[in-house]
Amino acid sequence: MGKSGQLEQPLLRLTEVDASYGPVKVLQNVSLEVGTGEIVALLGANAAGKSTTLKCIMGSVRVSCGAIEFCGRTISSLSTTQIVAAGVGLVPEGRRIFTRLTVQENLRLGAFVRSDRNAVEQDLARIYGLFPRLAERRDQKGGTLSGGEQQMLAIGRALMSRPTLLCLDEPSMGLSPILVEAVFEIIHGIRREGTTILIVEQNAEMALSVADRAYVLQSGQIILSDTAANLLSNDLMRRAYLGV
Amino acid sequence: MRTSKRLFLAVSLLLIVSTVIISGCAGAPAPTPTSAPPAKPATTPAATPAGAPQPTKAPAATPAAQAQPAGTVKIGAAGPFSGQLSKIGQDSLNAVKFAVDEINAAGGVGGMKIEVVEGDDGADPAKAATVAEKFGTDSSIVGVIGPMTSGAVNASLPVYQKYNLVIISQSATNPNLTEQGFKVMHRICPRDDDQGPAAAMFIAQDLKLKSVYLLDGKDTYSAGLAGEVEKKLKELGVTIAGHDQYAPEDKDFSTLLTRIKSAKPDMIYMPDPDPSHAAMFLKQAADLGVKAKFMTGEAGYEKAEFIDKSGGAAEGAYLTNIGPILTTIPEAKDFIKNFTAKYGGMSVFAGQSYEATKILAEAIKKSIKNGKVSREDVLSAVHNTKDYKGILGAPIGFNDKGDLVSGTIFVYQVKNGDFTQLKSVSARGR
Amino acid sequence: MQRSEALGSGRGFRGAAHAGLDRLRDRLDSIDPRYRLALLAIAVLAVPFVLQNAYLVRLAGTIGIYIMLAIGLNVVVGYAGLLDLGYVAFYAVGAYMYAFLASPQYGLHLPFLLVLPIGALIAALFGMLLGYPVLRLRGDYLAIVTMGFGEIIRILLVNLAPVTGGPNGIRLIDPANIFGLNLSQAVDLGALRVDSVVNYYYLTMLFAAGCLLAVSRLNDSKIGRAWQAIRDDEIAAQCMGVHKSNLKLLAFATGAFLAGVAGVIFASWQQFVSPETFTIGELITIFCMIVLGGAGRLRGVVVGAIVLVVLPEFLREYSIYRMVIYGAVLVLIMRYRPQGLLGRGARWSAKKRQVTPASSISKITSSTKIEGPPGCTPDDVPMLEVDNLSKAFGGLQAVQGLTFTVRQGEIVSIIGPNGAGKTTVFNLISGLYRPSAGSIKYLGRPIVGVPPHKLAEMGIVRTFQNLRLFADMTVLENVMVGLHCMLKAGLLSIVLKTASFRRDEEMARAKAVALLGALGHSLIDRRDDIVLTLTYADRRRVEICRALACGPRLLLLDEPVAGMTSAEAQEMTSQIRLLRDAGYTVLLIEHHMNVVMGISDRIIVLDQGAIISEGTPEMVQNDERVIEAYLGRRRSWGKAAN
Amino acid sequence: MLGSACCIRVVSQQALPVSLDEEMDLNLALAQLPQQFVNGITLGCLYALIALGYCMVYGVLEMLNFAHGEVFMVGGYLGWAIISNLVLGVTPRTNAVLILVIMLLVAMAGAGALGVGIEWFAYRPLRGASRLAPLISALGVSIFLQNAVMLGLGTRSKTYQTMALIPRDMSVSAGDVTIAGTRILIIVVSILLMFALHFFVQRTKWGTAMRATAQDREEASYLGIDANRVISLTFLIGSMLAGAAGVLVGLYYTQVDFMMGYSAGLKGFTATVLGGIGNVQGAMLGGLVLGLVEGLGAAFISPAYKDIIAFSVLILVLLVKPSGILGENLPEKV
Repeated sequence: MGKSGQLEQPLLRLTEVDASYGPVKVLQNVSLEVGTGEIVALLGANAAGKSTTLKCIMGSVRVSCGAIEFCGRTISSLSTTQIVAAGVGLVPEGRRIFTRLTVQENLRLGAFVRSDRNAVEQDLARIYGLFPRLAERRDQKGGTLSGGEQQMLAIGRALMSRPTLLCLDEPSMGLSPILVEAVFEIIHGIRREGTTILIVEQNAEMALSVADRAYVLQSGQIILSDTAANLLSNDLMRRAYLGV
Repeated sequence: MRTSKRLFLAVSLLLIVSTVIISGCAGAPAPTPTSAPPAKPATTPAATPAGAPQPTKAPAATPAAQAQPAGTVKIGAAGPFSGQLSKIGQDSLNAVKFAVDEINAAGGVGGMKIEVVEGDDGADPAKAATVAEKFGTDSSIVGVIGPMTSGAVNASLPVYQKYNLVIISQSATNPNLTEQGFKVMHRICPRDDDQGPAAAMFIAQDLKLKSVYLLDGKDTYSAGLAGEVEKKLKELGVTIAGHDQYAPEDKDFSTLLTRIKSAKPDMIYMPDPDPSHAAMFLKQAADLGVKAKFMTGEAGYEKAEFIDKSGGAAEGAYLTNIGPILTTIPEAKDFIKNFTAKYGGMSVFAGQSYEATKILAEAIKKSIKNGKVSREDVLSAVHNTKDYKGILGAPIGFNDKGDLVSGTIFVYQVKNGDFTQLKSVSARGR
Repeated sequence: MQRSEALGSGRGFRGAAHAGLDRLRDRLDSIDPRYRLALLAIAVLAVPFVLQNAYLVRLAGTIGIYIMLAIGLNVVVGYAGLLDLGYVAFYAVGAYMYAFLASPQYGLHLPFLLVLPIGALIAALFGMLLGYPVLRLRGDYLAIVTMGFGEIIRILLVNLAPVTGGPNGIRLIDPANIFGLNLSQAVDLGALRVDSVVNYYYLTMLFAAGCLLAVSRLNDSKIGRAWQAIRDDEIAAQCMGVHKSNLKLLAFATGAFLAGVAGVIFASWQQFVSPETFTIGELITIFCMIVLGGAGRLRGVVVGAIVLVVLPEFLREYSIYRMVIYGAVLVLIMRYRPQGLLGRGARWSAKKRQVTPASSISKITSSTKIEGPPGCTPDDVPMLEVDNLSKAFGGLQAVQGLTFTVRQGEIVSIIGPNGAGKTTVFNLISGLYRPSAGSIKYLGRPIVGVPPHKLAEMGIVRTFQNLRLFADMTVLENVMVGLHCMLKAGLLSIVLKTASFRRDEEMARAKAVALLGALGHSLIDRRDDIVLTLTYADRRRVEICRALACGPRLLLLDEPVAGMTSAEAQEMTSQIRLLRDAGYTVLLIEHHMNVVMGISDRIIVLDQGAIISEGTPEMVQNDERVIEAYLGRRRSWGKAAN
Repeated sequence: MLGSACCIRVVSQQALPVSLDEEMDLNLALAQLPQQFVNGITLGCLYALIALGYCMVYGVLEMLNFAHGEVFMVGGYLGWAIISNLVLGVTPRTNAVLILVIMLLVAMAGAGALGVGIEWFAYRPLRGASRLAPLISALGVSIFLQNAVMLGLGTRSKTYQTMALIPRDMSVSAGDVTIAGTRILIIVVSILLMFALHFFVQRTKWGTAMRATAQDREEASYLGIDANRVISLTFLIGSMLAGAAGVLVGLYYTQVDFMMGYSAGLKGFTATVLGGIGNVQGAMLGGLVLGLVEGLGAAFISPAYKDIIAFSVLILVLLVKPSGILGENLPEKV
């Protein structure tokens, strides 16, 4: 895939998206694509606009101009509920599980938009199979879990909506190096099951190690986009983000 | 999403429509001429010699001759027209307006139409003083009905005095009010120390009861009256089984009643300014099986609110008032009929407000000189009211202090769902 | 989101109204403060002559009373962020104090000018009395308790009839008599006859102006900054040396004091007090004043007082519709202008509120050297000795049996997996938590139980993992909060704006600018911006500046490079090194292994609340247990950053 | 503080209503105990119903809905509209139980709609504004509703013909204790409603969504939970409970008036805080405790001081446990 190789029918496509908070512009002219079955990483410093991009995709921040298409359908005017129902799942930054709800309740909420009860029960069993630790603690309050377990729960919860596209916002944040590796293992596993993944990361090195392609955001604009392998050897990239 | 939006629209529409309807309903019964903006009379102080710097209109220097715009004269109505006490306030305001409409329909006073200026004080003394200042500076206002609460009168009296503006309060019963030497002060309601001792004497001497439980609602009216009753009862050797207080907004008397029940008094004396509140009390007393007799003050003198709302529990209750039963007085017949037809109910304060307005109008009539009315004249005319025969059934006159000349109190009992007069007691000059 | 637009109708008008109010606000802002003051003074003096109507002058006088009440409440609610719903009780205390001391009730007839300070001080005392027990409560809990207090006072006024006159109140109160001038009587000055209402108008305006001036000076001082800091972030404020409890009490007392002044004046004017005046309704009115005009700022409060005194008065003649309209207006104003009539919109636009005078930055160049910590310490004492430190939350053992030492001039890092107890250690050292067991010594002195603000004063200052800047304040103000302990000006000298106070402030500003210059070159230019508008990295820098302003010896940095790019992180790393070289001792929590391995003299590794390894970066990296629990076996760290 | 100091000098002047007379001693108070207990429970149930609305709204929006008391009042008036149409004089037109059910349903529906409407008009546009703005807006709504009802329906209270539905002799007596039929109705209906609410919040999908939204609105939205819907639902349920409480109060006190929301709201608010804001069980418990404190305080001290007693208990509880009886005492995350 070339540097700006247009995908035939990308699963997700952002075209020249702008977004702002009040008078402060946070995204300018952001275009990106995620193909079915890919892992795409969105890199950049804090406050570069990575999380805002995810929020635009999720419909919680409105784009002021530009379009977002998912499965060939424009979603930039849909509500978050509709977008989730359409098949986009998000694992938010800092995990943000519901600490006062039990593990099981957390997971069930993940399937909030679904009405196929039996399938939901099957998925629940599947998630517990994927994360046995969660099965052990299904009746505990989310707040009693350790950081790593909470991250598992957040991922499991997002999977409960059976997303076609799973967005992960800083999954490595605040985790020890050893846990970060475990999380990225899981991400690999999820992709193997056929879910497309968009991952936002500050830890560029780690993200590039799992991603197929990546985009680099700086001050709300995409300044680089390429395959992960190429970016790992890109000079600018190495200087600014890889700390080499 | 969409359905909820539609629901919101429907709800908001409902809200708006109901508001419109509500205001429409309320708009109908209030077609008084008040809605005209307060006409700025030509004689604002600016008309005084322009050269002399005059920070404000100096009240004493108010020119005696107050030219009125041809054909109208204004009176103020002050009282709690909003808030907790608006129940009695609005009733009185309606009665004032009702009286004025009647007068105007009959050609006004000496050819002049009367206009009512409303001054809502919400029973807050500070606001009452502001209202007084407002009425005072409007030189076309020559007399005021109200304020209704003793606190409001207390705070505003000095201001009214400053402007030499006569007031007739229809419900401020605190004895102090007329003891401070303010010439403008008049009232058309019994003083607590007329009504209280009379009630106490009736309890001790006629009913020969041994113990009484007193209740008051922490307001000037009921606290004052209950205090006077207590004083006299002690004097007469009656046991005070207890004296408790409740808040005017209390709905639940069960805790209080349980306490009363165990004290086993012969009678409960509870002069609540809101008769429906007293009715609620009686009903709960019946529910709890409290057997004591019950007595209240003149505010209970409203059949619909007191007797009817008690669901029969008021049967046998006693109350005191300054006049005989209104329904038995021929002069009051039309008033009662028309007023209740228009406003649906009538409290004792409505009758007193109506009477006060008529007295004030009469005084204005007497004071018209060359088409002009001065406050001094109205004040002295009101003050000199003697043997005025209105709807209250007793001739009204004011003594030097501004109190009613007659201190006679009538005692009633509720029998067969209506008030029956038992006797009259005079405690004055004890 | 776009819901307000969805409403559609009347948008043009609304837009125009908004723009008009904004313009009015900006125009008011643009007038030179001195002219503004002079214009205002003239206007206030002229009111009775212009109005020529005792009723309107009385209203104006009433506005004066409400201004005092509203700015007092604003100190508590707007500045200190304490939702005080019992405020009206202090008004009552002031009024009844005057009624007790200057009426036939007890036969006392003390002069007005004597009772005024007595009443105000007793009200302030009541303020502290209420404030003290509720210091621990927050937000709405505080609201209900204070509301209960207000109700209790009101009920006592009613119930204790023999003392307070009960529902009948107290009558025949003496009028204010100032140097032989009886204010309740009209004054004859030859051709000029001044009505008593005018006397009282000037009296209330005089005191309202005095209160405004005093409060605005308090607000522009270290006290105002500390209040705002507490409101924005109580914990961060404490860690910057702000004595939370004292300042909250001061806010309660100041508010109550003003209410007391208003009460005394009110009682002397009305010459009658009764409980009917001091209801929750009155409180609501005052409350609306401070929100309606534009919460938090004095000008808005004054506007709110004017609007809410005048608006119901306009409606008074339509009595039965009055309250309906009043209620609807409140809702509509809030709906269409939630920031208040003269308030500003979103925080984003709030910029350059007050510009730092050039004088205080003239001497500063962009790369001032970092100053060392104040004073000198004996070399042989360790900076920090932690012995057998444990902390449990309920059943959860967050930290157990920690023992370590930090020597002077070291950079020591604490690393470990999430939930290992790193931040808990910081919270214990900085006094936010009390340990369940163990001891902490700082320069040889035990510090367990010393409150955070005291520790900050002693030289233990920290930053926070999730950035706890005072979000509504400018960069410079944030740093100046750090200087809180250094400023010694007392309450009186602030209110009187003495020379020493002004010198103090000038010094503080210069020092803050110098710090900004030393740490981040771009920060000086942005010193008057609200911190929220800064980039993440800059905010981190401001937080460190603020910590340095406290004059620390031991700096606790909690993930100082989190959220920075590698380049920014490297810059920060070298700055931390410079700090160490300047003489600061640094204790660091960080996940960024390149940074940790690069600058640490020693590293402590925590896992599940216990130390599993301690030593130089090399030692730690090769410790099997660390690799097992934390680092993983991927590769080695640290070479790159060196 | 002031109280005790003042009492000393008062006693010498005149016997205060506060001080119990010699003969009306502890025994007398103890004799009242069972009845006061029943009184307290009834009151407590009503407080709890009102408190639940405050509590749920606070949980989700972290705002004090000062207009809640007025929703309760409107519920009372709606019940009156039904009962005055279905009861002629003292004879019910149809089955009494049916009338009671219709009253409750209509009042709950109307109050629920009103609550949702208020949120939509007066609070929703203010999300994201300062915390004080919705507070003022709520006060405005409260003032507006109170006075609009007064304008539309007059200042006089409206009478419930309760006796036609629940005759006075339908009461249970045991010794000195009398429990009127209306009281039994209040207790039964309240407990049923509270159980229903508990089931909804703890066991259903939307109830879980509500709890999730209360904790983290943004995160809940990423799971497809429409926060606006949840908030509307919260207002709907809370207001429905208040509407039911309005009818029960009307039935028990046989009168409703436009001011009744104010003190009921205050009590509900107090009960909420007492139990721990945002905690549903806490609100129920807070209501009961408050009712009992009032009942017993009136028995042992004085009805005149019952509010002071209630507030003092509240203050004491909060000083010991700053987040209410059942409130979570979370240490703030640093």
